[in-house]
Amino acid sequence: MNFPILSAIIFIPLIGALFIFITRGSQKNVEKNSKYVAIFSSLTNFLLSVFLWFSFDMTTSNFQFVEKKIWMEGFINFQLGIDGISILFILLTTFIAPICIFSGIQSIKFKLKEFLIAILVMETLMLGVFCSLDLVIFYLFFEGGLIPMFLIIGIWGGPKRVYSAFKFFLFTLLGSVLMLIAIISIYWITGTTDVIKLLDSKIIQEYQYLLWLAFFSSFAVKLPMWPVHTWLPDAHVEAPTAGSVILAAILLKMAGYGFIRFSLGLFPVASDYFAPLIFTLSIVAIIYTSLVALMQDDMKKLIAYSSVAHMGFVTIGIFSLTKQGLEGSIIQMISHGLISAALFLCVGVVYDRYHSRMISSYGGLVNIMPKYALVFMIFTLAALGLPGTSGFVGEFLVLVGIFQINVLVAILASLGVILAAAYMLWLYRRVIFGKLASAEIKEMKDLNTTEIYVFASLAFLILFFGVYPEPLFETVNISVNNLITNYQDNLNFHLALKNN
Amino acid sequence: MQTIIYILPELFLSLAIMSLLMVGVFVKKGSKIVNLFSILSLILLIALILNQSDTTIKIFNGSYIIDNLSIFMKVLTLIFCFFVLLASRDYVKNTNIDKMEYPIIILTSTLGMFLMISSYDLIIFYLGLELQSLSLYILAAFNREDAKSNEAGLKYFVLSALASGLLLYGSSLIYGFTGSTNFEVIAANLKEAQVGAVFGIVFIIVGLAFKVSLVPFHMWTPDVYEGAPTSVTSFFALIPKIAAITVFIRFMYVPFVNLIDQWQIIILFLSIASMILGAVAAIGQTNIKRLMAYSTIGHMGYALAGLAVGTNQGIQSTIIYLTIYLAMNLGAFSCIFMMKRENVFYENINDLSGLSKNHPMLAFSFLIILFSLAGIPPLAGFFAKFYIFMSVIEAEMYALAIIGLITTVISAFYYLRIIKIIYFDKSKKPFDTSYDWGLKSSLILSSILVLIYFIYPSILTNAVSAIIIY
Amino acid sequence: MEYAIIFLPLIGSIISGFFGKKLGDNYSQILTSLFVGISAILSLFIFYEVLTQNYSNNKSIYTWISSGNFHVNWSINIDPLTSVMLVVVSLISTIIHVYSIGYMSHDKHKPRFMAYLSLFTFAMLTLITADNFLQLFFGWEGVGLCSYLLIGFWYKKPAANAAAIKAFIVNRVGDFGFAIGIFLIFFYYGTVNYNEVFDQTGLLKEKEIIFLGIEVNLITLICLLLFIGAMGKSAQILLHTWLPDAMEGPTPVSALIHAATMVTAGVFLVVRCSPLFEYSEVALNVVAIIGMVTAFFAATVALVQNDIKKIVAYSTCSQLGYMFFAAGIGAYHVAIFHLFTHAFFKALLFLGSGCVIHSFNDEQDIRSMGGVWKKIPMTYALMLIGTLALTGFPFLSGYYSKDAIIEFAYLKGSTIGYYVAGVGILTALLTAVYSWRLIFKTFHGKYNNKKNQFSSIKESSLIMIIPSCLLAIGAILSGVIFKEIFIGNDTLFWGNSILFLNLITHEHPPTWLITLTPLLVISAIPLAYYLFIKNLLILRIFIQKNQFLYNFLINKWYFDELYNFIFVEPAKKVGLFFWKRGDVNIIDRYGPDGLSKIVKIISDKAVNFQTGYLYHYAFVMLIGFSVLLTYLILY
Amino acid sequence: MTEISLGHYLTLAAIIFSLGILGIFLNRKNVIIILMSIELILLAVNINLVSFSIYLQDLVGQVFTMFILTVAAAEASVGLAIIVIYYKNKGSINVEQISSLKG
Amino acid sequence: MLAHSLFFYFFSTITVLSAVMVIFSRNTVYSVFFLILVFVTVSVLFIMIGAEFLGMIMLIVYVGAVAVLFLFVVMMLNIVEQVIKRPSRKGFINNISVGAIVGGIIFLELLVAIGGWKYKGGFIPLSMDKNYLEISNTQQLGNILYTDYIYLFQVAGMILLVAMIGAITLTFQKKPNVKRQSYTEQIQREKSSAVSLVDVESDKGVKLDD
Repeated sequence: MNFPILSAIIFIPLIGALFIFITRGSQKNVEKNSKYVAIFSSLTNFLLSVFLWFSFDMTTSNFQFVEKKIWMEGFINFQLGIDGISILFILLTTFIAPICIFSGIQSIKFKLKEFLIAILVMETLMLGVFCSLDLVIFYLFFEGGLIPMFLIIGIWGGPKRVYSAFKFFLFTLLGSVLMLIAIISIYWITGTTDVIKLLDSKIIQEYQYLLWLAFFSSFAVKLPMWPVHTWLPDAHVEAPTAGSVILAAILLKMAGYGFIRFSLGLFPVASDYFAPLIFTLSIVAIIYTSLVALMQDDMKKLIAYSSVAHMGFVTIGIFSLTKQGLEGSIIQMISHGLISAALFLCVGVVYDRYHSRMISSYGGLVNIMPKYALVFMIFTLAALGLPGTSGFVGEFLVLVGIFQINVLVAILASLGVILAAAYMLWLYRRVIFGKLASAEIKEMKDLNTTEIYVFASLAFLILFFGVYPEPLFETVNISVNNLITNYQDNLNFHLALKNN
Repeated sequence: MQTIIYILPELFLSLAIMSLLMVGVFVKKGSKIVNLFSILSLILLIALILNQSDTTIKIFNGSYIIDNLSIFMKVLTLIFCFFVLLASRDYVKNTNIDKMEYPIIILTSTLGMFLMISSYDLIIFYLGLELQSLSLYILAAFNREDAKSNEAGLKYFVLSALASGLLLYGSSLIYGFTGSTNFEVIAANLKEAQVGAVFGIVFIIVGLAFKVSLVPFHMWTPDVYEGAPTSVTSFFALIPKIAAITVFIRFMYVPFVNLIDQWQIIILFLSIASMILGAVAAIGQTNIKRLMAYSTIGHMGYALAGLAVGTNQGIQSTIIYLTIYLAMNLGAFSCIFMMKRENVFYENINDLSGLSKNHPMLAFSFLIILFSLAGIPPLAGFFAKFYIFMSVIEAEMYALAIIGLITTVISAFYYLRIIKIIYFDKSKKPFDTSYDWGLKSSLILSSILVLIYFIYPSILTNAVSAIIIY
Repeated sequence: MEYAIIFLPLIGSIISGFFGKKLGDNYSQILTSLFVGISAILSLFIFYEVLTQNYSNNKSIYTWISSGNFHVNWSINIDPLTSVMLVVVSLISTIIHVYSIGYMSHDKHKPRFMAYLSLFTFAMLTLITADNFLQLFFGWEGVGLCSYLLIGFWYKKPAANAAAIKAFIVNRVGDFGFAIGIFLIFFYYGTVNYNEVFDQTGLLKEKEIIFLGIEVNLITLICLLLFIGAMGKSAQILLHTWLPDAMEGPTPVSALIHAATMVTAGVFLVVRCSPLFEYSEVALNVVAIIGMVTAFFAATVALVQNDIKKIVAYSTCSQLGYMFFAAGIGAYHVAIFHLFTHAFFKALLFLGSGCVIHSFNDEQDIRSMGGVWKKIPMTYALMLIGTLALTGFPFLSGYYSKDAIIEFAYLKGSTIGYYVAGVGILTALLTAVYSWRLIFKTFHGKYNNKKNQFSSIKESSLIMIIPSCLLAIGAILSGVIFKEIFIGNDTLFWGNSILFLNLITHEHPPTWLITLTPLLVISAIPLAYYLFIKNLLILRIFIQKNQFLYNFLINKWYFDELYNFIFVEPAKKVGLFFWKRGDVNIIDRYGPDGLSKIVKIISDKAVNFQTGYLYHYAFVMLIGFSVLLTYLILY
Repeated sequence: MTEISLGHYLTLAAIIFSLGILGIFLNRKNVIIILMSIELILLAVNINLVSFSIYLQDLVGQVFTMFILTVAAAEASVGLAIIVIYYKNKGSINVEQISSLKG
Repeated sequence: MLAHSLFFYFFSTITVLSAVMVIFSRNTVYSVFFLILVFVTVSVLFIMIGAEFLGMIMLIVYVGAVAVLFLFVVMMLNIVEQVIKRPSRKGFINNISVGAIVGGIIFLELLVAIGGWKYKGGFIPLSMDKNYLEISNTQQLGNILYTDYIYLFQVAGMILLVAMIGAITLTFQKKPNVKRQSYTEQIQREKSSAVSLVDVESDKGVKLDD
């Protein structure tokens, strides 16, 4: 079967966006048609990616469904392919995208058509990141995401949207331009940007450090790691719900994916060398941002800070370079994708109804919105890593992994878990419990059917992967094994080289 | 007779200029006809040039060269000249520069550029340059009722004359120290760095840098861009750059090729300074033409970075950069031409506010073009930068690459600011929507080009791969 | 069968939780109680099988996590220890389900309450049936969650919410240690499965590791870390602060979770890990000392509390201390025995106080009660039985288990053992005093309540009394019946589930010891009667003279204030500091905002250069030119 | 000293060139002076070219000079035309007043 | 030789001094006159070293056309003696100092460049060389200008054309108030367009008294 399924997955949303782009007619019709097209294309894509998962061969660590087209003649090919790690992210993306579209349809009041286009384009770009097997293509998709995201924050965002959008855009752009230099340097050092070839080639040790740092600068901003995380709270706060969801659920994961795929794969010596740096920054991030989250009075900001802390676990896991750590961080990313998406949707629900993100505006919501209180509770618990939710599996494995490498890091990171409980529960208490905060919020309606379905699907997945994460493990198992083996071989090779 | 065939395009152009001048003088209301025919003649010229063989030919005692580079650049000149004329028709019609001399002078400047592009000798280069510059002085000051336009013309004239003076002084030194004005002979005689010859090189680089508007010889650019009529500004921003860059390439890689160690550092300095200034100074601008001027300065800095590398790849990347830059700027100026309310043209950036509401398609095109100018993938502007940095990093000029990319980020700021005004701000009164078809088509064409360039980026690399100078 | 035991409560919980509204209050109450009841009957059956046939079973349901060599199953592991716990959990749970029907009859959210209770039962069952540390951890946090939910059940009460969060977070602190313990286990054993871990323990007992720069014995370290978890869950001193606050929840919850089952999970953990603890003298001593201190501390605090539930809660705390020091001296089976009996009588006490509270229309302060024993004889009787059992009145269940602990401690023969025994006796006396204080203040003396008419006090409904009676029976008889089975000298009941390296035989405890405790306990009754009913003046004078001591006790040794001062406030301050200073004032100010400001300044400067004057332009050109020229000359 | 060499002519050209540059710097009066300074620079170029041409016994330099003369004339006419229309609009060609475009 | 050097020094001194005066003279007209003087002396120098044609052309083009044009514009715009406002004297000093420094630096550097030149013996003006005297300088130039440099010659024509167009376009104005004759219009004029009969109503006219 030579059907280019990956290209199809990547470009279906784009085609959907094109359709929406060319729809004409009365405002009402256009919006209606756009909605249908967007929902249809994103759901098709989701089904297609599920199909992809089923036809995915979990017994090999090779890249599958590889597609190769000549693109820049002579040096860069348009190459796609996936392994066990990327497919999970593809699934996450295709799953989150329809949710964003639903959320957008619910809450976006103007320029809906453009919004849907932006989301679909975003989906294409994000999928491209996870599928591409060429550094330049990867960069293209990685950076391309800035455009729709900038617009999503800037057009449909809150009152301080301009500042946030600019901060987001320039911050991340600054981070990733260095990566571009590194990519080009890699091309000149090795003669290729083909990831498959690069994974086999051994880049000279001296180069690795700088290249690693360049990649790091990009991923660290995107992830985000302390101290370059400050764009995230702002961006999250101002973005519309769907934007926050995409941002938290997928955009941040691109960096984690990048760390796994490129930093580890291409620069093992440097990864080894810089792992303490990563650990330090991540630990600082976990404790620092958890404490900051504790003091927030803005719901979205709190969740944004918690994202930073959670992503700290991811980096720790990745650079622990143990099986558990790596798998844990992958699962942590997937689960954080679901959980943070859900939490932002939760905030979106009340924001749509009352137009305030301040915790103090709410209180006692359980009295009027019991269903909402229930789902919010589930996601809160998942966010604080309660066993039985997917959050726990990831976090715990990460800690298991890092414990084998560095006990202190593990202990400090575990402190973050305590703090997570503190800030999440406190948030929940202040928003949901207690007496009704004011008379105005009494009018707020409980979840409607669409929202219930969306939340139910998210909650189901979170709980399902919490008690039965085996499908995820099976998918990544071989790829992670292969990654670690390659890494060790590569490291040993360089060590031997040095000793001789 | 053989020679005449080779200079057929130039001959045709001169004849067209003269006959159109006749028509314009003697036929009543000839300006329409002149306009039409000058546009037509550009198309004919493209055909004539493409008809030329792609082997390198030198004529007039080796003082005039027709090779891949010149053909490519001439075609580029013509295409963009064509589109600029097309796009600015509406503007010209609605302002008081609608005279029959206007297209004719554009044609003469094109002729000057042809001479520059093909020049292989200092004298012919100088004459081409002056022919072009004279036309540009006139164009800049063309709206003679407008004091701003006059001021622009005056400033451009004075500074350009100064630059030509310096350039000439350099030429005289080169002539004296090598005994010839022919590029190849100069190259043969300039084997080692003599102080006088190096001075000559500096003088000439200064003159060229002025034309390309590189820092610190850029000072005229913002003022002239702002003051000149928008149609002229669009011409300024696009067409002379082609010839100037070509000449830059020629000078550096033919007569001065052996002294690369001497000039490389200068080019680097100019390039970096331009990148930085272009990025920084545009931030506070309120006039969009002025902003485009700074943007141009920055872009020329990047284009020059490829030149500094000293490889064929570098030259090719410069040419690719230039081409993409032209396409983007054509789009940008097309958008500026559309900022018209009741036949009055607006230039302030704030006039764009809320454009997305009233003119979604125009806003979208502008968006694409601005992001492309900022060099965000996957738009064409990114590829332009990508090629440049490919060659820069190949030469291991990491500092240049890093500065270049950081200035990209800074310059992204002001492009974003425009986008912010277009998309995030409250809408104002709508603009006129009765666009001229020429304007529309050039905008659509350029934005589509910019948008879908990523599908097959090899198309430009293939086109320029034949250009080998060095 | 095992599946049914564990999953029936879950199913009940889900049905009642999600469809409770449709189902109606009654049906969901009946359904959940029924399901838990079935599960209780099945547990009894299993207990019987274990008792008679040494039945044991280890069912692996499916793989939960498998990452490299980290492999964890969902499992149901049945062994004697589990079976005892199963009985305790499911039985008490059933009783309390039924009791709740009555107790919560005026509440609007009955299905939700029942769902929580069932969910808790499920979590507790997974905890005890785990065959590995991770599933244990799952249940561990699961019960923590349910505890959180149930404490905060009355979400409109700010105090309840605060208490719920406190409970969860303090438990998290304990779990933090627990989790690190699990990491250590996995790191050194390569597995988290009980059997595999315990099998290897003997081999690793001498292993010294460097942990955070300190050289420690591996087993000791693991045990201590696990014990931190146990401390959190079982409200031992330092991590006990949540338990009294947890009384903000409905009383059945206090009975079920904060007396009978969840809080004993810590004891269960220590006993379950006896194969580890046995190899670490240090860890055992720590357990014993902590238990001892907790027992004493909680008893002292209980002396002066006025909230009926808080007194019982501190009493629970104190009794848990007993269990721990039993475990700490190596008498695990005695610990479990005490756990077993304690479950009955403490649940009984709670239910009884629930009835009291109910009768007094939600009044909890014992100063506002008194003199009602005739009005509510059933409740009085129940409370009396509970108190007697608690204080260790001869031949009631507490007598057997508590005295056994003291005797074992004494017989241990070590210094720690003697200390522990001494403190145990002292604490027993204190226990008796505060328990009787409770009884006397509540039921005897004058009627002090201002809010309710004396005549309005009435007996609770049967649906509350009957379950309590069942517990009362348990409280009376469980000691006698199971004494021999659990802690008899030659009992074989425990099989492999508990490891004793050197079993303490308790052949011949000295007679003075056997008689001392009951005597003290009995003598405390008149003492308490005198002090709290007859002559209040003595105490008042005593309090006035020792104001400091009284305040110290009534403020619970100032633990809350201390923690607030050491942890909570600094955390908030540091958080605020990081946010306002760190993020806003440093990172943003010098990072993005600072850079943009610099760029803006440079931009203004660059624009200033563009003066518009022709000669300035020429200057710039010529200066630039001469700079280039000069550079080349010097170059 | 007595024998006049190429160097003398070149030095003369250099002096005139520098004076031209100085003129641009010093001038605060009107644009025409700047134009004249530029003419001085062109003159310096011409001197250079002619003397080189004589020295090298090569006519190209002189041809070049001729074209420069032509161009200078053309330039002067256009330049003065611009100055004239500017004057018409503004009533002044004082260099210190030509600064409506800036920033 | 001595004559040559004497003349050289004489004329070059005049050249430099007049160049200085061009810059420093307060009166623009004087500046133009000094410019003319510079041109004249330089053309003398050209003639001296054998470039007679260029020397003469110099006189004709520069003095005859360019300088006169300058003069013409100066007169026309009446900017002969403009009052020079010196708002910031400091700025002027700065200008002088910066100008002097930059000019000086450039001059010194040019001297370095010229000094770097390796002269092949003495500088022999063509006029002294017998072989070249057979054909006049003018003829030599003519020989190559119309053969080898024909293309450039044509281009130069084009430049002049552009200059002409430019100058005319920029400055030529149709003044609306000035009446111009158009023979064709006059001849083609017909009665219908020239004469019209108007019915004048009585008593509706303008009253002069008001």
